[in-house]
Amino acid sequence: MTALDGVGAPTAVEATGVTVRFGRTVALDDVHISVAAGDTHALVGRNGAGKSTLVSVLTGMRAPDAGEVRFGGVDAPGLADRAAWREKVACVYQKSTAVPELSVAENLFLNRQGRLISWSRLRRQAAELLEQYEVAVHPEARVADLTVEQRQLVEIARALSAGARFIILDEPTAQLDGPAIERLFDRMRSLQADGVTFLFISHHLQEIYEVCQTVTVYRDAKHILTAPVAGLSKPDLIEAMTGEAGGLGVPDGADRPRSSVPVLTVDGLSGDGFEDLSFTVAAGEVVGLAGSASSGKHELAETVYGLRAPSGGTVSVHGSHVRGGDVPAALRAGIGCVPRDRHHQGLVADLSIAENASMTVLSTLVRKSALRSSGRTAIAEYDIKAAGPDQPVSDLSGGNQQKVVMARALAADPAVLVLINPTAGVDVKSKESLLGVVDAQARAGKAALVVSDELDDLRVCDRVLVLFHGRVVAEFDRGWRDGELIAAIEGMS
Amino acid sequence: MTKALTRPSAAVAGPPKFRLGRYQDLALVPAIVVLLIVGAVVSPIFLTADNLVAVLQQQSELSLLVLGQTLILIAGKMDLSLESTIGIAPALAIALVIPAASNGLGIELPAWTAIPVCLLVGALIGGLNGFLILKLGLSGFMVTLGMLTMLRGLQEALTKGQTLFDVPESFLYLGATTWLGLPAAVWICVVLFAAGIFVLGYLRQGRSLYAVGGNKEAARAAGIRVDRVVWAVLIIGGVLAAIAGVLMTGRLGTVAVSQGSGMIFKVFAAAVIGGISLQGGKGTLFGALSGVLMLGLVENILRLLSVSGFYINASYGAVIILALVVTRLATGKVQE
Amino acid sequence: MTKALTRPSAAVAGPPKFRLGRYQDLALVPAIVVLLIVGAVVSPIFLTADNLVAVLQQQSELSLLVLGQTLILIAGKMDLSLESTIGIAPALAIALVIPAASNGLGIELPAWTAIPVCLLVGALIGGLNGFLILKLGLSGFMVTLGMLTMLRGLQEALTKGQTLFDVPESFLYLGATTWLGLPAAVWICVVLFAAGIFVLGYLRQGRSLYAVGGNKEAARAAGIRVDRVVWAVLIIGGVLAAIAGVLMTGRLGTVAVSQGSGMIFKVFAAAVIGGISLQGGKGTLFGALSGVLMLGLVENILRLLSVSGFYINASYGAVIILALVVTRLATGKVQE
Amino acid sequence: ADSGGTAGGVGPIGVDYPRADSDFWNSYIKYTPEKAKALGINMMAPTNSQNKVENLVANAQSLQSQGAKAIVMAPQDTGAVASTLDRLEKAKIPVVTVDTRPDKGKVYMVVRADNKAYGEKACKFLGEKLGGKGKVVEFQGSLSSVNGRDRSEAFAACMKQNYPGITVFEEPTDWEGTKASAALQTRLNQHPDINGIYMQAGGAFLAPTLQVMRQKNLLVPPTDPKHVWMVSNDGIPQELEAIRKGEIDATVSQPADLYAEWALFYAKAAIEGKTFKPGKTDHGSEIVQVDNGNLEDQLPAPLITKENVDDKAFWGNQIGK
Ligand SMILES: Nc1ncnc2c1ncn2[C@@H]1O[C@H](COP(=O)(O)OP(=O)(O)OP(=O)(O)O)[C@@H](O)[C@H]1O
Ligand SMILES: Nc1ncnc2c1ncn2[C@@H]1O[C@H](COP(=O)(O)OP(=O)(O)OP(=O)(O)O)[C@@H](O)[C@H]1O
Ligand SMILES: O[C@H]1[C@H](O)[C@H](O)OC[C@H]1O
Ligand SMILES: [Mg+2]
Ligand SMILES: [Mg+2]
Repeated sequence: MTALDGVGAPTAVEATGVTVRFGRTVALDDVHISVAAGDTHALVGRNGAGKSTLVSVLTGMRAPDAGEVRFGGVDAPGLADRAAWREKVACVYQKSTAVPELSVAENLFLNRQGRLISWSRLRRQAAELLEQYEVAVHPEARVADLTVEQRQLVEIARALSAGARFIILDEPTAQLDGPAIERLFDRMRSLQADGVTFLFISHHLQEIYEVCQTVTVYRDAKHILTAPVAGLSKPDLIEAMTGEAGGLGVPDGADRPRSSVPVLTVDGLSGDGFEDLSFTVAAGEVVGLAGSASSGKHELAETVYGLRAPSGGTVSVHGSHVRGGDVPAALRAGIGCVPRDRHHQGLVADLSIAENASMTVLSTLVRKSALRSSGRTAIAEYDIKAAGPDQPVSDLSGGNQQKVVMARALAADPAVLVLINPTAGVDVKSKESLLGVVDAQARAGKAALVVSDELDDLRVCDRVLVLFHGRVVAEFDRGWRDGELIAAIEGMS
Repeated sequence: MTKALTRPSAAVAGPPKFRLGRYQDLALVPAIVVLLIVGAVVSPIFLTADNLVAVLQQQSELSLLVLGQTLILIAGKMDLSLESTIGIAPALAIALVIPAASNGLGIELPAWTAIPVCLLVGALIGGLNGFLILKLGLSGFMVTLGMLTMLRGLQEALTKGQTLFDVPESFLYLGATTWLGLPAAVWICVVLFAAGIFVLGYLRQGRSLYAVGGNKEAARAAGIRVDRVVWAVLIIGGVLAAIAGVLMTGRLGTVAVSQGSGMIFKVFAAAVIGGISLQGGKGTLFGALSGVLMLGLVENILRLLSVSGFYINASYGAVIILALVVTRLATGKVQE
Repeated sequence: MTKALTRPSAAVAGPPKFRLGRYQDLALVPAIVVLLIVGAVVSPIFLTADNLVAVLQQQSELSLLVLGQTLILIAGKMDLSLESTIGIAPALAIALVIPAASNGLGIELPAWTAIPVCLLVGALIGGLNGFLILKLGLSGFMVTLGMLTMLRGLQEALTKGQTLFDVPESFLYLGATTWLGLPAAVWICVVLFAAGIFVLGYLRQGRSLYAVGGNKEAARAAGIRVDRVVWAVLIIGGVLAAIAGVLMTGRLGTVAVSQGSGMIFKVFAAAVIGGISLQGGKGTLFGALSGVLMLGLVENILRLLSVSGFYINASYGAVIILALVVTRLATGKVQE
Repeated sequence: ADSGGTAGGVGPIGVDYPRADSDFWNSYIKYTPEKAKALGINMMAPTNSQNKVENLVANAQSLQSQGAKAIVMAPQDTGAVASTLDRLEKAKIPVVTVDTRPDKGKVYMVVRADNKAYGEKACKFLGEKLGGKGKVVEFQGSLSSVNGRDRSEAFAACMKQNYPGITVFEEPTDWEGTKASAALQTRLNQHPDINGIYMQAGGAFLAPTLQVMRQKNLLVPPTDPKHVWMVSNDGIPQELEAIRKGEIDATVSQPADLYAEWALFYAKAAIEGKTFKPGKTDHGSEIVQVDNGNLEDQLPAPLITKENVDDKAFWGNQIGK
């Protein structure tokens, strides 16, 4: 690798004295960053630390209240000159910047289709690009019809192919499964070999060690440190992020008491992309569902919660049958859910944290003070960084939004939890506490079904069911090794 | 739940509470104050009780349409046909009651049925809109635009273009009586708006409108029966338009074929000026009500000024834009 | 993790079921075919060239407004004031040309300036709307609603409510001539629509409207100057409305104070029936054009049927709703 | 408050104009202050209800609260003013209506021409010229206005009774020129042998009609067998001009000047406490008692043809051009 260790190397981008405020919230407080040309530079920090805000400043989407940005020593272009920015930097934003109604092909070449568009050429180029990045979507598919993962892959392909020499990736891996992440890293390495510079943001710290040479840590809107990755241990990195000493351990709940009372019973259930599945989850048990994107795991979880109607079979909670395809019935039966896409199904962006968090449990008469205090409880309990319970969730950082979705799922104190990628975009510390919540729920006699691509999420599970093309192909008890699980997921067991 | 948090996240500055809701509610207050001052300067009778009460009464029917439309807009739909409902609902109800000789249908239902039938017609229209939109999956804008034309046409067909005069006592009573010095119509609006503000602010069903209008899928995933909410809101809108129809019929003493025609633009204007988003999920009834009030004051002032017919539209349009600018400057918020 | 794992994560977004663009373009074809059959059954002259050409000519002005509005809607805005521009632009241009004795302003510019001035007025109105919306941050719906009223009012003030009869030759020529057997107005629409379809389909600038209307932030991130696009589209809308004004003035031989009044509803109806979303970012000009055609055929058939004045609105509304149902059934797509 | 009130004299009298967007009414608006001055009336700044009954109601309320002693109005929606008239009657403010007769409620005097007579005059003119045979297109006004209905009904009744050989195509237009234009175009395609047109309002239909006829090459002199006989209504200067040029054949002159003059005359008389009875008047008209007990002064509305078009007495020959 061409890692130039900072000193003396030319900088691809440099920002100094950057301050950004949103009303009373200070998102960035006189921070700086300097990314050496050819480097892959990690930016890490807890949810709400200001990472995405810095990204918006570095890509010219937002003018900082103070501070300046230089590319290769030259002042950044004026905000209005979008074309000039695009030449300097390409970016995968944390929040989707695809145009939902347009085709994948057009999104890939948005505003660079050429003067007079030849659609057949565009389609061909798009197909090539998708193939090159091994993104299995049709170039003419409408982006609105893609899954979160597919859309993320399209946006990554777009940014990597834009031809810019500096690329920012803001949590590109939060919604991707292992193989897709690996392909992304391969691609990044080969671009880096060609001299492309990256700024990479992720809450999966092992990824930082895998692809980055330098790391910058922000905490509470301030710059904490910049150092070569090689010289920084993981506990030190976590300490820099959290300000507290001590490593982190994701709770694995191995000491959870077992029970044999079934709470959730899935019997012969068939639906979109899966067929004739039967299993039970006992009180105090956490069951993981793993599988590739096409395995039907998401569809299964969504069917259990009533977001999709089953084509056959039943779901019961505590022995009583739950009407299929009916969310209110599922809620009444005591099922709570973190849906797959927080923007699409998880949150009403313009409503407050309090309102979103208690949406599933509103009493007939809503008292503002009670609403607010339950909002405050959610903020405290899930470690949400916000100005207060009345803040609209659209103002929150991505990870904090995800925590609100978790709060909403658990608000009704459900007997069964259906959690789809529950920790997507959540920082290490918060992930620990969210998984701790899952563990605590199980200890309190609840049953949980965790659908995730993240091994950490699956580690709290007592059992992991692996789906392949809609059927259970393997089941692992606690203590599985990564390799064997991944092999099963890929259908190679 | 356990696992107590890690340390309250700092850096979030300042005292809490950024009450966007409340804040926006008051957005029109500066513009209204300006109008009150202008009015007082323009004409000595402007600030008299009589004049202000007349403004309120004249705006009462519009305000009910705005109330209905606001609920519908918050839930993410729109209903253009309200401006026809305000005509056809009382027309049909009255035609069922009065003798054929007075242009009735010759069915001669007992007179007391007039108001209930009128409200029922409103509810049915709302229900039909709901059916076409939700069950058949037709475009809400187009359905209610088609309905707007069709209902107006039905009224023409029903009455053969004649105005209905023989208006039942119950309508006339509501249109003319005053209770405690205020016209009954004003009281009715006050009560309905108060109820609306309560429901939207404090009842689960009311809050769910915001969720449905803000993000339908998220509302569904939170267990809200989205279709049922939309349907309910369309029916309520229809009933409110029918009530407005009763009041207007009572106030004018007749049902003209064109009753309400052209009102829908004003309805949208009042709602949007009052901070209701056409995108759904946003706004309050208090805001909408101030929108209605603002339009009423503007019209009243222009009337007292006796602006010549040739300049009245130009002034009205200019004042609306000016009011937007004032609101914009006062709140500092870019409008949607 | 190993290289071995890299297998395309299948599950892919289906087969190329796609081509939404094209698909939706044809959504109205079944409804239009039904109308053509009904028309042919209803009247022997329906399918004659004369009649169909008349339909086209009568729809020409509407179609230009729809063209403008469609571009604006795709870019995520709306402009209600187009229906006033179609009146004030020619009125002002003509008033500048004709002598005071014919209700002119007495400035008497040379006659050839009439058309250029008319288009300039349209552009200025679009530009002014853009200024208020983009620079002052006012609500687009409200600004153009205010403008709608204000411009109509200005026209009344300008002409003191008189119809302008003394229309310059250039207007009359365009309103009455035929080229190669088709009215000039129809040719102008054909050319402008063809240009529009080309720009929207094959030029980067045209495609950027979809990006701006579909996701403003994404468009900005992709380097599109969002404000400039919106401004351009508002100005183009104004100019198209002014051209429509020229054609209408030529066809009717006068500018009535109410020229265009009430058209905006039809403009929206045609666009929305034609698959343009009020939410922005969706739809094609071909679709919008079929919407215009459909409305024209419906009107023509009702006219050939000699539906009585009392029933015409009811039939019109009912037919529109019916057409929506037919479209819905034919395409199987839930409408927005 | 700058717009055309006249101070001093009898009054104050409030005037509400019905609309500012038609040539006929704009002539009326022009005449009103002139006539008020001539009659020595203190006229308040006039209001304009822009074709909307809600506005009329609010305007009346506002004129009342500003102290009007009598009010002149022209309710285009003749039904919906009923409760307003009641209120004004209770407040002892006499009302004169112009152009339209309220369907219900008490007024001091209705100043109007007989709109049924317009329809009849047009019918007889066309009937004679066509020799009782042929096809006639009729542009109906808005059927929700009494004028539109009266003209339509009278025309239909007269045609049915006197000229059963003539087919009439009734085209609803809502007083809109575009609708008339489209209807005529379609109808001429369908029946190229149409030989008569009745426009219920020249102010709205004249130019669009001529434009279609020109396009179809149908503007030919009466001697040509292709000639289409056209009769209009209103008597605005452009109609008179068209008659002179031979483009149309006749129009009924609806007396905008007399409407203004006599409406104000009666309003003044009301304040002065005068009373009137049915019978012939001294100004060539007749006061009749109509259905609802009100008095109506039916002013003469002469038919103008090529023969008398230059008569200076027609208001259309007096104002501008
Ligand atoms: N539009 C906005 N309005 C108000 N506050 C905002 C807005 N955008 C961001 N913030 C606040 O700024 C702070 C920094 O947010 P930012 O999105 O940069 O965090 P982040 O480091 O990217 O977090 P995450 O890891 O969760 O993505 C947060 O407190 C957030 O609530
Ligand atoms: N991927 C796409 N996304 C959006 N619209 C598309 C797409 N592909 C085609 N279209 C639309 O379909 C129309 C015709 O497409 P087609 O593929 O036939 O292009 P073409 O005219 O053959 O171009 P060329 O042959 O030069 O590539 C275009 O107007 C375009 O708007
Ligand atoms: O009432 C009508 C009036 O008499 C004149 O004919 O213009 C059209 C209508 O306003
Ligand atoms: Mg972020
Ligand atoms: Mg091709």
